Amino acid sequence: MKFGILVNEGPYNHQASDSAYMFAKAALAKGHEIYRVFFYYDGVNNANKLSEPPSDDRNVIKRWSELAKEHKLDLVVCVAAALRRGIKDELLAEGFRISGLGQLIESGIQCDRQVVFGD
Amino acid sequence: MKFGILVNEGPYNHQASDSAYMFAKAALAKGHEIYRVFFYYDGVNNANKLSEPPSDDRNVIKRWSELAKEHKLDLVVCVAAALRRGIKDELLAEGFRISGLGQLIESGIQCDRQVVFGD
Amino acid sequence: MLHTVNKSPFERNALDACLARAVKGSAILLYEDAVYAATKGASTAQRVGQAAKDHKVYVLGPDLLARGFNEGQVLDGITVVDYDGFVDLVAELGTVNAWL
Amino acid sequence: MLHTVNKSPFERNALDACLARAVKGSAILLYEDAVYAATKGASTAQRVGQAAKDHKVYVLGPDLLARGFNEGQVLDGITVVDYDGFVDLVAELGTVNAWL
Amino acid sequence: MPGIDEPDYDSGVVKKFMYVNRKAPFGTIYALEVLEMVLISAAFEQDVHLAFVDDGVYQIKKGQDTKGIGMKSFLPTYRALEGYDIEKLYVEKESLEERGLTADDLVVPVEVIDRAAMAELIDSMDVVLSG
Amino acid sequence: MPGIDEPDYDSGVVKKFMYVNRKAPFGTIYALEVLEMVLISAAFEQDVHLAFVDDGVYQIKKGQDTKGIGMKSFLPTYRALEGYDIEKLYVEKESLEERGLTADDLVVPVEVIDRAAMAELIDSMDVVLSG
Repeated sequence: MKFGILVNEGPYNHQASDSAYMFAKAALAKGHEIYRVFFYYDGVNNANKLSEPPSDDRNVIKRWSELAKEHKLDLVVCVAAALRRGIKDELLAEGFRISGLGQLIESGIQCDRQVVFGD
Repeated sequence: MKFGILVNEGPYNHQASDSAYMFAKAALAKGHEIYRVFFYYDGVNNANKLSEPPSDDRNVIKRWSELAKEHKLDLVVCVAAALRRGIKDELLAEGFRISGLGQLIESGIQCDRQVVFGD
Repeated sequence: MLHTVNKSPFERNALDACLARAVKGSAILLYEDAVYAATKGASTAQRVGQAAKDHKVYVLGPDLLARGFNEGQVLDGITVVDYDGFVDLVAELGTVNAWL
Repeated sequence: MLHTVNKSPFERNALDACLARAVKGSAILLYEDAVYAATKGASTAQRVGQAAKDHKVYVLGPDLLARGFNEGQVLDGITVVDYDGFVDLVAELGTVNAWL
Repeated sequence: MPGIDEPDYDSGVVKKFMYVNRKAPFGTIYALEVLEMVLISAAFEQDVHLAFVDDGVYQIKKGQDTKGIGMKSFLPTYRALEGYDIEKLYVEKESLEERGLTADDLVVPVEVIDRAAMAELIDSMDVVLSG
Repeated sequence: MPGIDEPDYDSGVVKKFMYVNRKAPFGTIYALEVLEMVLISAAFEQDVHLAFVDDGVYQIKKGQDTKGIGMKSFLPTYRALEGYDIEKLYVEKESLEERGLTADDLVVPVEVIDRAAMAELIDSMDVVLSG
C-alpha cells in the first residue's frame, strides 16, 4: 500500500518525528511504499544537518537521511515554513529537498493513506 | 529593577518569543534593566539568522537583534540545547551568543525577577 | 477510519475531542503520551473503559513500556499493538485522523 | 507571587493546575491563549469568576483584543492590563511562576 | 502567498480533503499554516472541507485587532476563501456554545452543525489533515 | 553532560530555586532538559527544589524501558541527583492518586505532600523555572 507521512514538529522537542520514523521503518519492512515524507510547521527543523545530539542519544536527522538513502525516500521540506524558520538549502541534510506545499497535497491525492504526526 | 527572561519556544510556531519581546520592550521603556535573555529548549531557534518571514510579517529574530543593539542586551543561547537542534555559531544572528546553562542559573541568582515564556 | 491520539488525557483535551467525534465502531489508537489513558489505575479509566465498548481501542506497546507500564496494567478491552500493528491498522482501516 | 497562564482553559490543564496551587490572595495573569478564560460567555466563566474572588486575576489587553474580545466582555472582578501593566505586576509581586 | 505552486499534473482524482481546526489563533501558528495548506489544496481542485471545532472556532471570531501583539491578522484570508471556491466551512454547534459564541460572531458564512453531524462528516473524508 | 560549566564566580547568594515538573517524559523533551537545568543549579550551590505535579509524576515512574521507541532513558540521572546533594524532591499526593500511583512506584525517594502543602511550598520560592 502507498503511504504518505506528514511530520509537524521539530526533532527532540517533540516525539512526533521519532514516531513517524518508527512508523515509516515498520511500514517499509512490511513491504509498503512510502510515497513521501513531508515536513511542515516546526517539522522543517528535522532537515537541519548541523544538529549534533549527545553521543549516547539517537540522531533524528541522520536517521531520516539514512532511511531515505536505503529506501530512496522522498523527504520534502515545505519552502514557506522553512523560510520562516531559517531552514535553507545550505542547511539541508542528505536526502532532504525543499519544495512547495503542493507536494503534500499531491501526496494526499496519490497515497492510499496519509498519516500525520504532531504535537 | 533587574529582570531575567527565559524563552522556551522557537519563533513563529509559538507566541512565547513574541510575548517575551513585548515584555522586554515594555520593561526597558519603564527604566528596568534586562540582565539577560536566555534561550532554552526550542527557544534556541530564535537565534537563526537565516530566518526569512514573509515581508508583511514581523521578523522575530531581527527584532531581538535590534533590541539587543539598542539596549546592549545579553542574548544567550544554551549550548547543549542548541547543539541538539543544529544552532551553531555560523547561524547566530547579531547580538546572540552561545554559552552554558550556568548563564541561566546565574541570571536567576543575580536578577530580582526571572520571567519565563513558553508553551 | 482510524483515529490517533498522542497526548496525555490529563494535560490536553485531545482524547475527549476524539471520543466526542469518533463514530461508534471506529478505531482509536493511543500512542506517545496518550498511553496513560490506557492504564488501569488512572482516574480516566472508567471513561476510557466505556469508550472501549463503543470503539476498538488500541495502545502502542513500545510507548507504554517506555513509560513504565506493562501489558498487564492495560484496561480490559484495549488491545496492545507494536509499530507493525500500527502500520496494519492504518492499512486496514482507511483514512487516518490525528487529533492533534 | 505572580502566577502566569498562557494556554486556553479548553485545551490544556494549565489554568486548573494554577488555580489548584495558587495560595489565596496571590495574583494570576492570563495572557496569550489563556485570555479566553477571562471572557463572559465561556463555560469556564463560573469557575474563573469564583477564582477572581480568591485571587487577584488580570488579563492582558493586547492578547484579548487580538482574539476579538474587548474589555466589556471580560468577567467582573478581572482587571485588564497592557504590557506595561504586566511589567508592573512582575516588579510589584515578587517571584513569577509560569504554569507551562 | 509563498509556496503556492500550480499542480504540474492533472491526476483526475478528486478526494475529499478535510482540515480540522482545533486550535486557537496566535498562541501557536497552526491556524495560519493550516490556512496555507487549504489554499494550496484548492489549487489542486480537490473537494476541500474545513471543520472548526473546540478552540478552532476562535480562529474566525470577528473583531480581531492584532496591532497590540505585533502580529498580523489573517482574518482577510478566511474571507478570501470563497474566491478560491472553498465554501464548505463547518462549525460545530457545541464548540460555539461552550465558548458563548454564535454564528453571528464569525467573519465568514459557515454551516453550523451539531457534534453528531460533525462526527459523520469527518468519518466520510478521504484525507484528514490537522495542525 | 554537555553544557555543564562551573560557576566562574561565587556570588555568596543562595536562593530557593524550584523546578516544577508538570509534563510526562518522552512525548516532549521538557522533562529531560529541566533535569539538565537542575544539575547546573546544584553546581552553583543553590537551594534546589524539585516539584513533581500533574503528569510530572510520570517522569520518575519505575520500570521505564525505552528500547522500543529508540530513545534513551534518563531515569539514572534522577537516581544520581543525590550525589549532587539535590535531595529536596516533592511529589504531590493528589497527582499520584489521580494516576493510580503511589510513592512505591517511583525510582527515587521523595517527600509526598498534599496539594495545600505544595501550594505553600511553591509560594515560598525565590525562582521558579518550568519546561
